[in-house]
Amino acid sequence: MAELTLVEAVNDALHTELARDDDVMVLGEDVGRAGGVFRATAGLRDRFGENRCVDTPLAEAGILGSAVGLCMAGWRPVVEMQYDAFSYPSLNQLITHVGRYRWRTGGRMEFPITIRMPYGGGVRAPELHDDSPETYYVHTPGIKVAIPSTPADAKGLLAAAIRDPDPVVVFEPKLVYRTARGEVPEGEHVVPLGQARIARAGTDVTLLCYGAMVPVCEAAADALDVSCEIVDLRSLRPLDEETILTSVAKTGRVVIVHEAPRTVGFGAELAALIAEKAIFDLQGPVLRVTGFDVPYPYWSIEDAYMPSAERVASAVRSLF
Amino acid sequence: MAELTLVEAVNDALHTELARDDDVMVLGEDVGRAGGVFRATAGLRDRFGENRCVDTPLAEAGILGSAVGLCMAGWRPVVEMQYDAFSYPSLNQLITHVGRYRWRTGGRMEFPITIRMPYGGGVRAPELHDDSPETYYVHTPGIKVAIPSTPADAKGLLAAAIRDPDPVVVFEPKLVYRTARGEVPEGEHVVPLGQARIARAGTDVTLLCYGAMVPVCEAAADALDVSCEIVDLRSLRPLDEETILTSVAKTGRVVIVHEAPRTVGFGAELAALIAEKAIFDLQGPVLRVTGFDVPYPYWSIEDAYMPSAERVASAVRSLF
Amino acid sequence: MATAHPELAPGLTDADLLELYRRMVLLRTYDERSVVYHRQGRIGTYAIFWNHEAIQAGATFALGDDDWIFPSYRESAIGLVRGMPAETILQWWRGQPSGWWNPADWNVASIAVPIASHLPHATGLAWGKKLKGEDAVAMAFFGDGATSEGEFHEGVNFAAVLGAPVVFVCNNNQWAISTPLSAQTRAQSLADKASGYGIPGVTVDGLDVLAVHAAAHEAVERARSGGGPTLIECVHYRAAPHATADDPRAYIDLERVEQERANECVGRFERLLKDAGVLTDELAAEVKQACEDVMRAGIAAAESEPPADPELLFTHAYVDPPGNMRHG
Amino acid sequence: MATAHPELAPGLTDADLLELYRRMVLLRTYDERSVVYHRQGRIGTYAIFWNHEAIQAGATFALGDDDWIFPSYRESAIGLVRGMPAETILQWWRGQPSGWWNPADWNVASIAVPIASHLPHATGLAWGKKLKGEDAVAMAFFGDGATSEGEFHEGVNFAAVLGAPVVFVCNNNQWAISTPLSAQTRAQSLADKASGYGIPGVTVDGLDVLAVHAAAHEAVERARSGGGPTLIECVHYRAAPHATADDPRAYIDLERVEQERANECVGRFERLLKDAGVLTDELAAEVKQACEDVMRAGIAAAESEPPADPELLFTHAYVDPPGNMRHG
Ligand SMILES: Cc1ncc(C[n+]2csc(CCOP(=O)(O)OP(=O)(O)O)c2C)c(N)n1
Ligand SMILES: Cc1ncc(C[n+]2csc(CCOP(=O)(O)OP(=O)(O)O)c2C)c(N)n1
Ligand SMILES: [Mg+2]
Ligand SMILES: [Mg+2]
Repeated sequence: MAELTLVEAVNDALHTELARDDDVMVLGEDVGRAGGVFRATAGLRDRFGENRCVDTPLAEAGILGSAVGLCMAGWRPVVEMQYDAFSYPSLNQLITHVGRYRWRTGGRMEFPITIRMPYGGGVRAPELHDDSPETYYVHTPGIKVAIPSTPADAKGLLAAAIRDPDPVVVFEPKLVYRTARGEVPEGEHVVPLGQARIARAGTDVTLLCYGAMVPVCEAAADALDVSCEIVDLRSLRPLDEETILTSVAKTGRVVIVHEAPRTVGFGAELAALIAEKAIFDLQGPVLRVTGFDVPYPYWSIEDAYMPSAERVASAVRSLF
Repeated sequence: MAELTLVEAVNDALHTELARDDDVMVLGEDVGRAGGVFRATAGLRDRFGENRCVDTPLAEAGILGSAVGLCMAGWRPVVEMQYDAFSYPSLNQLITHVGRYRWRTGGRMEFPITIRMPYGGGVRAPELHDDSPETYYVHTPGIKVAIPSTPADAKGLLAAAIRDPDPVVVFEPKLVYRTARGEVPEGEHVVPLGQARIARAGTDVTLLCYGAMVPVCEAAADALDVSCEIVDLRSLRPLDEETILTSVAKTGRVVIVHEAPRTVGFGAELAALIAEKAIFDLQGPVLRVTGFDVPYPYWSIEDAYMPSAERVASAVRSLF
Repeated sequence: MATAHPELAPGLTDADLLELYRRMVLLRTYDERSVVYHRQGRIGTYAIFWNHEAIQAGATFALGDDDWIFPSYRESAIGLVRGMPAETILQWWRGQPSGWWNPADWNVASIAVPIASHLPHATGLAWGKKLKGEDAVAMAFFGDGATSEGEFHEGVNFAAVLGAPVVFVCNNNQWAISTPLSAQTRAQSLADKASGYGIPGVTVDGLDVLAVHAAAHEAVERARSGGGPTLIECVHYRAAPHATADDPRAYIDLERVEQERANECVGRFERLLKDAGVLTDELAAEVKQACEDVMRAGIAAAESEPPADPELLFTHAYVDPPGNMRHG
Repeated sequence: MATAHPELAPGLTDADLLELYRRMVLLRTYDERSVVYHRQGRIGTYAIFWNHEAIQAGATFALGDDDWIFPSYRESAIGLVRGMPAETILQWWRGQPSGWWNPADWNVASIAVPIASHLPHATGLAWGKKLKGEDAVAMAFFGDGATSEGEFHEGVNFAAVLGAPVVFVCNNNQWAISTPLSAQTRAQSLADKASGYGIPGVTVDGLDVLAVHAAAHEAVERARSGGGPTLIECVHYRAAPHATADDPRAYIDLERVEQERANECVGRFERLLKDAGVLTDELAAEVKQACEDVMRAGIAAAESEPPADPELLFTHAYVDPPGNMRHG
């Protein structure tokens, strides 16, 4: 075990998986010479060569589209999108091809693409470096989505994504890239997709969250005198319905937290799941604490946009 | 009043609004010389000239991006995306600019863009002519979304969209383009955004739906011996929460129906709304009948993908 | 291999010329029968490629079996040149499962419906094969309208930068449905776009199968020998509707269409081969007959398939599906 | 207007030359002070444009006040040439509301962060003005890396097809963060891309303000007279980090950077003007002093603004907001 930051754990996973499987390659903008604008791909080009850690032209559809072709040639491409909001030019490839191509071949070809990107707000950056685009991805059939909140999970989920035979998108919470530190298993470490993590056991209310909202929920729980069970989803598709429903059955109260805008944010899916399968367990309304349905603001007021421990805590209080 | 098909009503709205306001112009692929592949823009180029009904190059990001600039020059562009799935190349413009530009200018510039497109399945078409992409649009801050199910609403909602000062996306249910016929007011006709329509009043269960799923819900209601209240949302943003909650308060049972894939489809938002604001009105789980989280299939089996009256009816029965 | 008619096509034997002819006739027969099948309600909407046969047969004749073809809907039947059964392609247009072939079986990618979106795939495949030391070339087909799309630009530029062995074949039929070439570009020729990528670009007569083949042959050799991609523009004029659903009379130049039909590419090649003494009336009739048999057998095989199992909705979406996949 | 130094710049008077010089110094001062302010924690991450002043001042000097400028983050301070207060731009980098100006006040569009995404906007604006009979020209700035994006391609092609009066100014500093030009294109020059759109393309020395101006002047005249868009490539070599967060030592050629710094564009123009007797040491000192005063006043004004009201989250998102907008 080594103590690493979250972004160091991402780098560790990439080194480990490229060393383990010669078919794994990394491509994206500035991933090679610079080792990534967050250093997530540092050292890969020197160690594995410029053909397995490729600085591409500045064109996201070209990057993801080439990755589809690379799969046809037997590669397992790991694509970096430099930032959340800069992945949007690749959405046409994602929706029309990445999520559909295997189906199109009658299941006879595999497209084990991993798309990883830093996501989320609170980093005091210029416009469009703050989005939480998970809805665009998880709504797209054929795509799996994972979001770690700890260094160990950042390594394990990325390894699982790279080894997964289906396309997987891994959103890395850039807000805690360097502040989230923790023990990370050395060598191969895989956290299976579809298993939520009970970040904190509790009895009175269930807080459903992921990524950078996990520490926010923990801070809220610390400030509350009711017992909060914090479920870190880790994976949005496949979704660990059992862990969610078990917790809700126990507590009867739910607050869902995410940064993304509220309307059809992933919280809506969680609320719908509960409204369908746990309706008679509920002792109160299913509440959401989310980003607003407005453009992500300039950073002087971003703290008012981001769900805060205070907003989460007051939502919880309103349930009692 | 004239009896028109839904696509004729769209054409009527465009003729009426271009005649009413010299700043309104139409642009897109094949909207001019051919009058649109569904004839939605027929006659506009001859009547208003090639500068107000423009056949653009084949490039959706270019189309929507130019529309942003056209707004800056004082135009009210009405953009046609030829089909649902062919709008995806424009998503980067939609998310990074169309939804944000007014905010970016401190509210001092307006971007009254209308994006209209035929959407939805069941039309026995080759791949990628069948998508229901409303989630990608309604999740995007700054964007409004309307979806008519009748010819009169197709005209009235499109007119409202064109006159609206904010960007509005209008999804036209191509499955009923020519089969939905009805009385349409002549001349100016506006249906305000944000007002749902009670397609059928009832007492036992609320069916929430829009677009081509309204007739499916009507067929299901006909087949059922419980009294169904069918709410045709007409507009997803702004959303008529009051009509929805009033109906749910009355019936205590809800089935939500849409074609789009289930995960974070708009049904999730509706279920979340109810789970938050109507939880104590409910006598049963909130059910969704939707497309599946798989690629839209080849048409020989598309009927198994599309929500059917049978699937809706059995969902309703399961509530009693 | 020696050629008896070097004046026609250096490097091609009479057997090659006849095979090329056979492929054109096969494509032509597929297309003409498909329009009839559509009218009879035996296939769905269909994208007609009548008079595009010289481009499709000519360009692909320069490929080896290990090379990959990336078709658009306009080249839906291009698998025929690789021996793909007609029923497979007919089933695609009938919306039937067996129409969704395994690209690896034929080295023919799935039919790309979103315009220009398959160009980056061709680039990625060619680049990926090169990185693995395999010497496969990728050939991508697309139209004049496709050159306006961002993904055309990104796909070609990636190939150029990566030195990927790709041949980009632009079917410039001068129309994108109802939109004329003049509304797509102000360039003198679409081949002019090549210089913006630092790659060779050539323009050929899209109705001259030997000219198309010669250009493709040169491009394939260049790609294989590490020279990177080439853009080939094949110019003609769409002489048929865009698809069975389209009525071009509203926009197209009907006189020009008549001229094009009079000069259609299969008959043109047929006359050439007959004048050169390579093809006889008897042989031509045999070839035509054989192609019609292929189609008759193809539609029969297609129609004899059992209805698709709705379970197929779920079978192929994921290797390892999420638990809630069937929950709709 | 007569010019005293036609050998320097035909059509430019001494007053013009001095104003051009002043604008370069103002931009240079803005940039150098901003790096300091960043180090002092008084502004956020900042995209440095040191040695890009000749491009920004030279190209925009060819515009009239009714013409529009479409900047990328690299041209964040370009509003200065239109008289935009320094504090406005500083506030953008401080994430403060007053940094988000009204484009119509200055005919300067908002700073475009997504690469190349603003090119279609410039095209749409120029086209739209033309359709309304106004003769405004749009000038869009973007980098070498931007030319790889699909939206560059679509934006330029639309302008060409529509005959929109746009001048596309490519700041070819030969780096996209850490990615060298050789990884963006195989083209001989980025100006070569113009022929693919059927428009004129020219390459100029990006450190020669008069060369940039001359090319821009010709392009603006052409656009205004109905000649459509032009692509201008301004070549230099990035002599500063991409942004305050970037450490180029990992990838850049430091010797080359030294040469570039020695030949930096402001000093080069200053020497030229002094040799020609247009500029004196005293005047140069005055100009520099005035620019530093502008910055001192600018940062003071910025820092004296009250903290932003969180209510601004909601004020400008919609003209007519949905009822649930505040529900988070
Ligand atoms: C991204 C995208 N936009 C729009 C369409 C709808 N569409 C189908 S064919 C076509 C015209 C294509 O013209 P061209 O590229 O010249 O090819 P051709 O049909 O002439 O072979 C259009 C606009 C599409 N399939 N994909
Ligand atoms: C669509 C998009 N992708 C990625 C980025 C991240 N990014 C910011 S600047 C930059 C490099 C741009 O290089 P170039 O176009 O040469 O302009 P320069 O920075 O050199 O002025 C990148 C990749 C972005 N802003 N937008
Ligand atoms: Mg064409
Ligand atoms: Mg650059």
